[in-house]
Amino acid sequence: GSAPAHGLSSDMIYRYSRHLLLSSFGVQGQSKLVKSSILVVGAGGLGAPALMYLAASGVGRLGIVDHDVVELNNMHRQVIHTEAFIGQPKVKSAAAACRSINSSIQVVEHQEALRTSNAIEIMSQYDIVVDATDNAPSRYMISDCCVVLGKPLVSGAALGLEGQLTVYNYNGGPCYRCLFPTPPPATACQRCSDNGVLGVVPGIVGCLQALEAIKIASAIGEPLSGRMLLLDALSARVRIVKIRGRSIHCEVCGENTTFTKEQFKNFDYENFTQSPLSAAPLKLNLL
Amino acid sequence: GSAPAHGLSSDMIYRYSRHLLLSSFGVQGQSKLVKSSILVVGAGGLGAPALMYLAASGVGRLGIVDHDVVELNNMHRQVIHTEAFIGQPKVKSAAAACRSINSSIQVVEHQEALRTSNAIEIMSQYDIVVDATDNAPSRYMISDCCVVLGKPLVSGAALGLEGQLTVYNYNGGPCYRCLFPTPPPATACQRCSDNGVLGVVPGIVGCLQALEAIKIASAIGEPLSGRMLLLDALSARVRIVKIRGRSIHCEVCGENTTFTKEQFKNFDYENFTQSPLSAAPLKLNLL
Amino acid sequence: MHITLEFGGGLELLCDSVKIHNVDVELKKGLEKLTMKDLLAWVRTNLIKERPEMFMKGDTVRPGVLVLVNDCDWELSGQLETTLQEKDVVVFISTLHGG
Amino acid sequence: MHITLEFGGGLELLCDSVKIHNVDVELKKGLEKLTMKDLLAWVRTNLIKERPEMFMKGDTVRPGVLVLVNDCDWELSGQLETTLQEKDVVVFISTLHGG
Ligand SMILES: [Zn+2]
Ligand SMILES: [Zn+2]
Repeated sequence: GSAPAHGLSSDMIYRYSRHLLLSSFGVQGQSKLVKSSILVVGAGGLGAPALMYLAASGVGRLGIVDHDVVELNNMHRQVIHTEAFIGQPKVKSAAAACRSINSSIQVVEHQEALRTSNAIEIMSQYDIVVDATDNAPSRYMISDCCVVLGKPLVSGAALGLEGQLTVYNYNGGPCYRCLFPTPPPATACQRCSDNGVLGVVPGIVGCLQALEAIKIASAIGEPLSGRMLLLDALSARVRIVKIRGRSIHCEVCGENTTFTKEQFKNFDYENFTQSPLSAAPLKLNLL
Repeated sequence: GSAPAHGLSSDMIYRYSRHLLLSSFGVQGQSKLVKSSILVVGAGGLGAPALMYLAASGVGRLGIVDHDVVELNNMHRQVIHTEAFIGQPKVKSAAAACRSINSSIQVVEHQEALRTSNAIEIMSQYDIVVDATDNAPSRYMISDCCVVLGKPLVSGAALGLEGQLTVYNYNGGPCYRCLFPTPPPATACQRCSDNGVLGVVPGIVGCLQALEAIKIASAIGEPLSGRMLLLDALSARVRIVKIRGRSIHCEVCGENTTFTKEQFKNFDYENFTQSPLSAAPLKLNLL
Repeated sequence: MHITLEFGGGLELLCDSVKIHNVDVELKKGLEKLTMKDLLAWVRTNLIKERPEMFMKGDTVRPGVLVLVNDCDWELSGQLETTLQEKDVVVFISTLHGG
Repeated sequence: MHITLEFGGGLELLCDSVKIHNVDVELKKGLEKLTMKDLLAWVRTNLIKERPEMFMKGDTVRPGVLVLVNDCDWELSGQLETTLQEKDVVVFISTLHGG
C-alpha cells in the first residue's frame, strides 16, 4: 500500500507522540517538520543546542557547516561535543550526536568554512538557515546569501552574559543589512574567544533559535521577525523589542537593489567588516 | 606545593577560560562553582539541558534523581539521552552524558523516585536543588523539603508551548506554598504525557534553570526570586512578572509554622494534591 | 474602561483558545471604580465559555491560578480589592507542572 | 525630564559598567521639547566616561548600535527627531556577534 500523506511511520508516531498531542502543532506540524530541511552554520555554542533540538524534533534533513575542531576550552558551552571528540572536526562530532539522538533523520556534514565561493551551493540545499556563527563578516555573508536565495534566516548571538535573537528575511521582513547597513568598527566586534561568555547563555539563545526554526518549518505561531529578543542573563531580564521593517534603501534587499549571486560571490566580507572570518587562537594570561 | 586558593587546576583554567575572561564571573565565580553541589530532580525534558549545562559549566558535584527508564517517546525533547540508552535507567544515561562532557566533575546517581522517605537524606547533600519534575505532588514535596533544609530551589515547568520559571526559598523569598497554598484541582494538573509539549520548550526552560542555579552557586547577578518568567513560545513572547514575597501565613515557611522534618516525612503529597507522583503510561489513539 | 485580558497555562482553552482579549468593561451604575472583583464577575459572564469551575472557585480564582495586574501579582495590590485603571493589562495564568 | 537610559551589548563599559541610569535631563532654555538629538548630546557629555567614538559617530550613534525608545526601534519614530516624553525608556544596545 501507499504511505500515508502525513509521511509519518508508526515509529515516528510513537517518537513524536508528545508533538502530535499538541492541538496547535499536531500531525500537520510534525509532517511539515519531517519534510523540511534546515542548515545550521556553526557547531559551536549556539549551534550545539540548536542542532540537538532540531535533530530531536524531527527536522527531515539537517545540515551542519563548520571547519573547526573540538577543543577542551569549547566544552564549557558546546554541550553537543564530548571529550572523546577533542581534536576531531566539530561537524563529525555534532553529526554523530544528532544521529545518536535521532537515527530517523538525515544529517548532512559540510566540513568546511562557509565562504562566498561555496555558500550559494550549500545554502540553496536547505529551506531555512540558522546563523550560529561568531563573527561579523560571517553574519553579513550569511544574511546576504539568504536574501539572494530567498531563505529565512534565524539569527542568534551571545557574548558575556547577554544574548540577542531575531529572524531575518522572513515574509517581507528586514534583512541583517536593513538593520546594520554599515558594519561596526572592528574594535566593537567582540568575540567569545576574546571576551568570554557564560556557557549557558548561548545555550538559551541556541534553544530559542531551534524554536524559531521549528515554528517556521512547521508553519505555526508568530516567528520573531520584525522583533528582536534581548537577554540579560545577569539580571534575569528579557526584552522583546519592535525593530524596523525591510528598508526600501537596503543595498541588498531594497527596492532598487542590484545585488546578484555574481556580486555576492565577489564580495569581500572580511574587507567590508575589517574583521576576519575565523577567530584567532585564544591568548589567555589571566592567573 | 599547596594548591592555589581558587582550587582550579591548569586543565580547568584552560577548560573554563571563556568563563574566567568574564569580568562579572571570572576566577571567583568559577572557583565557587567548582566548590558547589547541585541536585537535579528529574532527568527528563527540563533536566536534560539543565544537567548538560551544569556539568559543562563545572559544578563540582552534580546529583541526578530519577526512577524512570529512557523511552523512544522521550527522545523528541530529552536530548541528554541517546537511542542506545532506550530501556536503560535515565539516571545512568544522563550521568554518562554528563561525564562524557566533563570528566573533571563528580556526578552522583540517585536511581530511585524522590519520596518523603528519602528526600531529606538525598537533598541535604546538595547546596541547591533544581526541580525538573513533571507533576504537582513532587513540586510541593520538593519545595517543602527545601524549606525544611534551607536550600534554594530553581523551579521550572513546561507544557504545550508554554514555560514557567522562578527561584523559591532564596534569601527570604517565597516558597512554592506561599504562591500556591491550596493545590489546584487534579483536573488542572496537566502533564506532558497527557497533553503534549513541543520538545524545545522544556529545552529553553531547562537552560534558564541551569543559568539561575549557576548564578546562585557562583553568587553573581540577580536570581529570579520574587519574580517569575512566563514564556509563550507560539507568539515568541516572554513576560517577567513580580510575584508576592514570603507569606507570613505560609503553612510551611511562614512565621508561625510548625512544619518539621518529621511532619514532612509523614505528609501525604499524593493525597494533598489528589494526583500521583508518577505519570501513567501514555494512551495515544490519534491517527 | 478599556482592559487587556490575557489567559495562559491552559486557561485560554476556557475562552475559545484565544489568549488575548481587548475588552471594554462598563462600570456599574453609580460606581466610579472598577475592582478586580467586578472584573472577575465580568470575565465569568462574558468570556468563559466552558468549565467555569476551572477558572473560579467562590468569588475568586481557583487555586493554582496566578493573577497579574500590569505584570505584578495581585497579592501585592490588594487581590479582589485591586482598583483597575484605563488600559490596565490583567493576566490569568494557570501554573504548569509538566517537564 | 525624567528618562531611564539603559546600555547593553558592551556599551555599559563606556559608562562605568552601569547598565541602567535614571536621569533628569533639563530642557534647553526656550525649547519645549526634548529630542533624541538633544538626549544623545546630553549622554555624550554626562554619561560616557571613555572612548566616545565607541558610542557616537558624527551627531548620531556609531554603526552597530540599536536605539530603542520604549522598546521600539528609533527608526520607527524618527531617529534623531524622535520627541521624548516624561518617563520614557531609551535603550542603547550594541549588536553582538559571538556564539
Ligand atoms: Zn535588507
Ligand atoms: Zn512559604
